[in-house]
Amino acid sequence: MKRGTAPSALRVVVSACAIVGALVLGGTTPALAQEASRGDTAWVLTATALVLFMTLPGLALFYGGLVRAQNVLSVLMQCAAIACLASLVWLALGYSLAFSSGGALDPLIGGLSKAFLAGVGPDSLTGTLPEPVFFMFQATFAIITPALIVGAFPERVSFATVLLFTALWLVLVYAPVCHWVWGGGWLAGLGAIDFAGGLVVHATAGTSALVFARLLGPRQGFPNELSPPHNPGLTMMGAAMLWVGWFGFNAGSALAADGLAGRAMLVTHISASTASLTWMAIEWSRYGKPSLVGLVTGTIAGLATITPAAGSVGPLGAVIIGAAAAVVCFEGVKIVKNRLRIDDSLDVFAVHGVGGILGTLLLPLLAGLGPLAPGLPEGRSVFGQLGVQAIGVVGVVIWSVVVSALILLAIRAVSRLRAPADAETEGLDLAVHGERGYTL
Amino acid sequence: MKRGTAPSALRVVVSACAIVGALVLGGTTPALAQEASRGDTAWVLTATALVLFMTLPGLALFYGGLVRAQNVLSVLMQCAAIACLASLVWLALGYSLAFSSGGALDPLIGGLSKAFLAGVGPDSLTGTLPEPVFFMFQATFAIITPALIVGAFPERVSFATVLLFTALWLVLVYAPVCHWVWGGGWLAGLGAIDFAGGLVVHATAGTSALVFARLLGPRQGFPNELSPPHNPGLTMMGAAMLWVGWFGFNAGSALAADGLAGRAMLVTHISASTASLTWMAIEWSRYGKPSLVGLVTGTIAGLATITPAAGSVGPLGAVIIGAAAAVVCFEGVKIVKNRLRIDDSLDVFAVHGVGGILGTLLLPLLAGLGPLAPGLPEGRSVFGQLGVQAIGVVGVVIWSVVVSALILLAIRAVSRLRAPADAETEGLDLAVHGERGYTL
Amino acid sequence: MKRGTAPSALRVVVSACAIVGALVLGGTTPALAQEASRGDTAWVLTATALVLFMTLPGLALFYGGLVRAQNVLSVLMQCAAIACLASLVWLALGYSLAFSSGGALDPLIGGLSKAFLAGVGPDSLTGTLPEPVFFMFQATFAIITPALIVGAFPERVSFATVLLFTALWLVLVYAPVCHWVWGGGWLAGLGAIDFAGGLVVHATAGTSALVFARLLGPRQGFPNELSPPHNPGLTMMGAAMLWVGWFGFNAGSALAADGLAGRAMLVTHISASTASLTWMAIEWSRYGKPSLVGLVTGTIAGLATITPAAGSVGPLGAVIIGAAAAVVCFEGVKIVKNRLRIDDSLDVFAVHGVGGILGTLLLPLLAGLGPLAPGLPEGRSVFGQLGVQAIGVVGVVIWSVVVSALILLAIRAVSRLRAPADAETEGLDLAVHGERGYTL
Amino acid sequence: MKYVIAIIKPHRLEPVREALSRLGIEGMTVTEVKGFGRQRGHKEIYRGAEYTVNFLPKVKIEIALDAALLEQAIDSIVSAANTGQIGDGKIFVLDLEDALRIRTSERGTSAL
Amino acid sequence: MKYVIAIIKPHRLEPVREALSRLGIEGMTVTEVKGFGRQRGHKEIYRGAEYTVNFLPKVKIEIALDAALLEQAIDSIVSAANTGQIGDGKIFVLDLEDALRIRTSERGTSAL
Amino acid sequence: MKYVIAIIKPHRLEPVREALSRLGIEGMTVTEVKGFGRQRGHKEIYRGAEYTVNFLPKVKIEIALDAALLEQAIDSIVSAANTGQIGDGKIFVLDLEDALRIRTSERGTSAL
Ligand SMILES: Nc1ncnc2c1ncn2[C@@H]1O[C@H](COP(=O)(O)OP(=O)(O)O)[C@@H](O)[C@H]1O
Ligand SMILES: Nc1ncnc2c1ncn2[C@@H]1O[C@H](COP(=O)(O)OP(=O)(O)O)[C@@H](O)[C@H]1O
Ligand SMILES: Nc1ncnc2c1ncn2[C@@H]1O[C@H](COP(=O)(O)OP(=O)(O)O)[C@@H](O)[C@H]1O
Repeated sequence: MKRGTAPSALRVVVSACAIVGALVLGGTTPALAQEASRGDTAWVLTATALVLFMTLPGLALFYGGLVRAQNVLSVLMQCAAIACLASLVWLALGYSLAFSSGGALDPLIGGLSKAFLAGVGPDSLTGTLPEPVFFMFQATFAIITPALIVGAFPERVSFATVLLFTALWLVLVYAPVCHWVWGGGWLAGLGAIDFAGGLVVHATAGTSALVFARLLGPRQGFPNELSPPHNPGLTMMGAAMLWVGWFGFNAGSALAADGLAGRAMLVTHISASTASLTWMAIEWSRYGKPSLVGLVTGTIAGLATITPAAGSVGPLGAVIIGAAAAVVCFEGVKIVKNRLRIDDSLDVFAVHGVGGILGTLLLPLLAGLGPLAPGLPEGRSVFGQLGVQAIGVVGVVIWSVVVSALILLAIRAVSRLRAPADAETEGLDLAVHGERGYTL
Repeated sequence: MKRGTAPSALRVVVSACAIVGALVLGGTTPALAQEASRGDTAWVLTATALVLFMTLPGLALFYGGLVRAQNVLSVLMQCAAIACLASLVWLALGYSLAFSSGGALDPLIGGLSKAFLAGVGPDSLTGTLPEPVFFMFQATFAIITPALIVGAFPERVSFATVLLFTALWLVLVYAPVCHWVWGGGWLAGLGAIDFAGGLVVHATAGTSALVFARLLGPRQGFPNELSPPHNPGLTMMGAAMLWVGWFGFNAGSALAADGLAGRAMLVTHISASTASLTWMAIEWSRYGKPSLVGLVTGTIAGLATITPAAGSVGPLGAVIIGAAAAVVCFEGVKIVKNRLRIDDSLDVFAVHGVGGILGTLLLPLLAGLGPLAPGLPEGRSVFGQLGVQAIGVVGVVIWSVVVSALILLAIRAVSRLRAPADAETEGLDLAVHGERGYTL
Repeated sequence: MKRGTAPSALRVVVSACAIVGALVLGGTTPALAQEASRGDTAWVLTATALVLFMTLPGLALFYGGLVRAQNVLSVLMQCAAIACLASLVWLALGYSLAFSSGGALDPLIGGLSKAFLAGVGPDSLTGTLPEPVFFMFQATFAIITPALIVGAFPERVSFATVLLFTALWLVLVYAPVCHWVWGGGWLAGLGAIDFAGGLVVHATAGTSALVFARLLGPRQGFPNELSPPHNPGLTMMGAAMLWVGWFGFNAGSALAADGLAGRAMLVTHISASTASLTWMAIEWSRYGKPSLVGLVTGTIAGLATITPAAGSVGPLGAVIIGAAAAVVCFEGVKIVKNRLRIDDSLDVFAVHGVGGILGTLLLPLLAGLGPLAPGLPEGRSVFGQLGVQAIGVVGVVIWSVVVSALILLAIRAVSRLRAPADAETEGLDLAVHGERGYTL
Repeated sequence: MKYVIAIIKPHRLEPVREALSRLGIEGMTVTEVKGFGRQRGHKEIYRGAEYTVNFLPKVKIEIALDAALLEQAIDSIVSAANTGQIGDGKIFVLDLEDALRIRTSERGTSAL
Repeated sequence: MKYVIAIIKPHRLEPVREALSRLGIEGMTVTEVKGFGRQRGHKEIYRGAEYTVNFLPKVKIEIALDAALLEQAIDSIVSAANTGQIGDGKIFVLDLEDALRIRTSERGTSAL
Repeated sequence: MKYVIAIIKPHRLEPVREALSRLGIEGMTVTEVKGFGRQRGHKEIYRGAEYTVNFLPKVKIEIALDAALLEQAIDSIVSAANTGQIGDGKIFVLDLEDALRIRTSERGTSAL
């Protein structure tokens, strides 16, 4: 979100009183005096469509291709149902908690004054955008973030649990963290930079996914007798849609059709390209075979990792971020599976969690590097900013892990996390949804 | 289309002389004095791409996944061929009949002065848009509307009949109705509100589909021995593309990148989300299994139903419209199949026809509800508007049903509606198109 | 690219000293005095996403559906890897070679002053666009052009060769030709018109593909014992995405959200529609069965052929171009396969090469035809322009053929062009990438 | 006991199944197969190039049954599968030495 | 030599394969089939309409083996495939006259 | 009559079919199967995790033929399917009691 780095935000002094300061200066108060820009509005409307496209069908296909054929529909269903549910929760509570003022609690959480868009009029603006446009753009972020977690629990989760978890998680994890970083909360006050959601989206989803996978337990047959991805072509298709949609995600986060948006798109693209090729090269040299699933996993790692930094680095920084994303996430995957032995089935933590955090921390180091690099906001030092970023990471990770665990323990107390073992054996498509993926 | 509700249209007095009035005031005359807006143009160019995407490949996949594997290509082919044919008919006749002045006949139909875009110059504007941009945006509507009807006749129709019907239907049903509502015809004169095509698109296609299915007769094995959808994943993919594309359809119908577009996108999204979850809940409680095909059918119902009202309601109205869409269309599906015993194979009438009509009628009741709701245009009463909307529904339905039936009877007189029974048994892919869908 | 036809370019006198002239006048110098337009920027950002979508996943799916099931992943992989690699090469060298000044060599090639975007600042503009936006738009062209060549060599090529060829080809073929036409080189100086890449994209890729296929040799079983397309539905999906994306390709090449963009979109759409139906009609009359693969091949032929002319013709011209595209490319396919007996497996030359050249040559003849036709730039005669276009064709074809052949001979000297015969028999998916496309 | 293998046209599967079920034969195992025989495969044309598909999709039914039912079963299959056109398929009869129901370990005809 | 055909539930394939391999039987050929029998198929409901799927997915295993191994093999299959529920499947035993390894042209039991 | 079952490598199907056709054997039924045997399956690696695919894709050919043609047929199959590598497959011969052509109800060798 451009707002975290906008000039007005820069004025916020990084100091002990940052939290209080944030309350007062309100780094994100929409500039009400401004007029709506048709060009900016056109771009953010487009970006909204692109980000919805990331989840529906992008992410759904990306994940759907990786599971057994008997579970493909259940994965698509989970993604679609989460998207719908998240939209309604966002309307009822999420947007207001994230983007309205929380009064005395504002450093921690917004208020309920904008629930159901109360008080938003036809001429309300956020920056140069009509507020419904900003609402919708943000809604698509609130959709994809919980949908990312699907990768942790496919092929064995209870469907009801997915819905319940999503609703609670959105209110208790996503909305607060979103408020902290983009809604004028304590991290905004500290000056943490997260352009398009390295912390807000990827770190929250990634770490929560790890917790979910751990509490849920592994799939039958993990780790040695699993079926290979049933349709890597679907996965590639989904990855391509994620890539295209990410142009909306990152360049849309400029909230304007300007040079910042252009540069954000550029570095996003370069990071994705570099990470894809790097992941391919690693596989090629280690296993002798560069795989499509590997290449596109690299793509997503590169995209997740550049996300927080898309407003702060130039193309050279993007090359480094992309290469680092592939190397680190590749190791991350192996560590989670082989060392931690957690069945985070589609590697949400290793790709999104690790990527989002990595990008958040690399940002200050690479902000000034090479042509077109904007550098850090005036008055920030590399290591000062690194400290702030690290505080952001720690705060967001702890909150996500603890609250996600509490939500799941609560659900487990009253219901079940897993589908019945029989349903798992038969495949969730037929057992839970009464459908079969392919009748050829 | 914003134009139906634009200030200039509002000035049209709802009166006995409405039809004559429309002729004189020409509610849709492009405001020639205006300048083109680059922002509006950018958005409507984008929206055009999005609406084309709805048909190609969105709708094609949505339908393609629901038929037998031996017919998947025939459905894709029908959608693609219709898109191409409709485009040429739109250029040659449709656009002019819909959007040029029809002289004395103007309440009923436009003229031929803009056939092949005659007289449209490089600087012609429609509102703030270069006229070619408006032409293309409208062309994508003229593509998807006949393509929707494909759902009525798959797996048994004669391909030549599809083409012939499409060409005639576009000229005789779509273009006139489009003119009535958006081109300054008698319904515009009466003040009927149809923001993005509840009547023009969904009611025309839905009711014509029912007529087509009835005259064509059911598939072999209807209703008890049909094959289940061969690839629900394709259907979900198509539904997702329709959803994303619908942002262009509804928010593009504002013909501007402004707050109206933003709100239209917002209510579209909320209605789709609500309808999806409601349909899922109905299935879950009735059959014990929430299905992916069900959820995405709800999505489409929610989208079709909000379409006429996307410029007139706020988010709370959208929630109600979405919920109503799912409940009513769900029953509609059962009534058509079980009571009427018509093999409207992919439920075009029950989803699009019923949805479009429902939304058209709910609009006046919900226009003022909750935050961000614009209410009805000044000077309109809820029940007065309801009456106008009802007149619109009746007029459009009668016209669509009668003219579609006449077209089909005419075709049947000279040719055949159905593919040979052998071809139906073998599957249209191989029998008619000489191809097979899957060689795995 | 609008720039080739922009007023400033028109001033360039077509004369013997054209090449020298181009050096001096620099027909394509960005108008630095201008301000960025948010509307134009919004549209070109969108168009960039659309053009990336053409390759990922559009073209990949289009090609992937046409091969054997055992090779589908290898095709997707080739497209994805090419996209990534081309992006990095474009950043490092390509953009600068194409769009910076080459000093004394400028008629032939740009310089290296913009390698890695050196010297491009936050406020650099290209026309009304921030330069990073222009860079990214052009990057997507540099991605799809080499990816088109994939159709020449699937099911048998060595993967390493694909990568090596792509990198060299982009620098030695694409970048120079791009500079000649859009970067102020000798063809721009002569006044050649190539709106969106008939020469730069389709002629280069198409003729290079033919050379590649020839030097590589045919697939096992060519021509009589090949497997039919394994999944024509994928191919249709890809074609639909290409169509939608082409709106960005052609209308985006206006580099503005204006009437020119609108008309370019319109004629693109009409040509695609006409060509699709024409191809269908040819098949129907010759073989008795209109096929989906045929129809969508027509689509792509129509799109490729209108590409150079999208800024120069009206809708009537587009109808003629579309019809010609289908007739000529249909014959082209047969000639390459049956007469030349070259296994240009997915007909890259016959569709893209022939189409791009055909459109380039038809352009002057049709520029003035019918409503909305802009005609040739002032001062150009039909036959004068035809001569210039022909020179462009000859120059580009010779360069592409010769340099591609040299690259391949060089690679063959140090390595191998083909995958091992065993790998070809088994399928490249498993043999080279260690994956299987479908585990149903 | 006999082991009957019938190769038929795919769309005759349902009628054959019903006919057998009228004889009290409910159990059978069905496989999708590719048939080569006198009936010729078809040609598909993609972009002007011909692709010959030599085989035809057929369905193979395997039925273990009591020898006493054999002739009746053959008659049922023939009448339900016969369309009078080339390619209607074949019935092959093999001797079955033993049969066993996995659930109960019953053997012989009572396992069928 | 005997030719054993076993129809089992798909998810029992791995256990059966392992059980046979403990007997030294490594070779077998497996086909995905549709089973009809006492175990009933299921219904799927799409948009309120019921679709009856009569068959059940099963796996057919074919094993050529030395007659001496027959009873042991049957026992292994039964114990690995038995879930005690209807639909567990069948084992059919046919006589095998000859066997040949294509690579070496060995014949008889040494070809297995 | 004999019932011959040959398990071969998929890409040898065409050569085998041609070889048999030279003997005048045009009819056969082909199934895609998964083979287990001495030839080992392969490993696939996705994101660093190994997936073992134990089986190998094979093709099963079933041919009913006159006993007089048996040895010739076996020879043809062997020479067309033999690549000399492990996994080339097997030929099994069963006795065929009866055959019937559904279209004409011809029985015995004239039904083949
Ligand atoms: N000798 C044979 N052995 C095994 N299967 C056969 C044989 N001959 C034919 N078939 C199977 O029977 C099917 C029908 O045979 P075909 O010769 O085409 O027609 P018909 O059954 O009318 O004689 C073939 O497609 C093939 O599957
Ligand atoms: N007579 C038969 N001939 C061939 N296959 C049979 C026969 N009866 C059953 N089968 C196969 O065995 C499977 C299991 O049979 P079924 O009657 O459902 O249960 P059970 O094995 O418990 O008796 C069926 O699905 C079918 O594939
Ligand atoms: N005892 C057996 N029964 C049935 N099929 C077998 C048997 N042994 C092998 N096969 C089949 O033959 C194929 C080849 O056997 P394998 O042992 O791998 O090599 P080879 O044919 O060289 O001896 C196997 O994949 C399997 O399909």
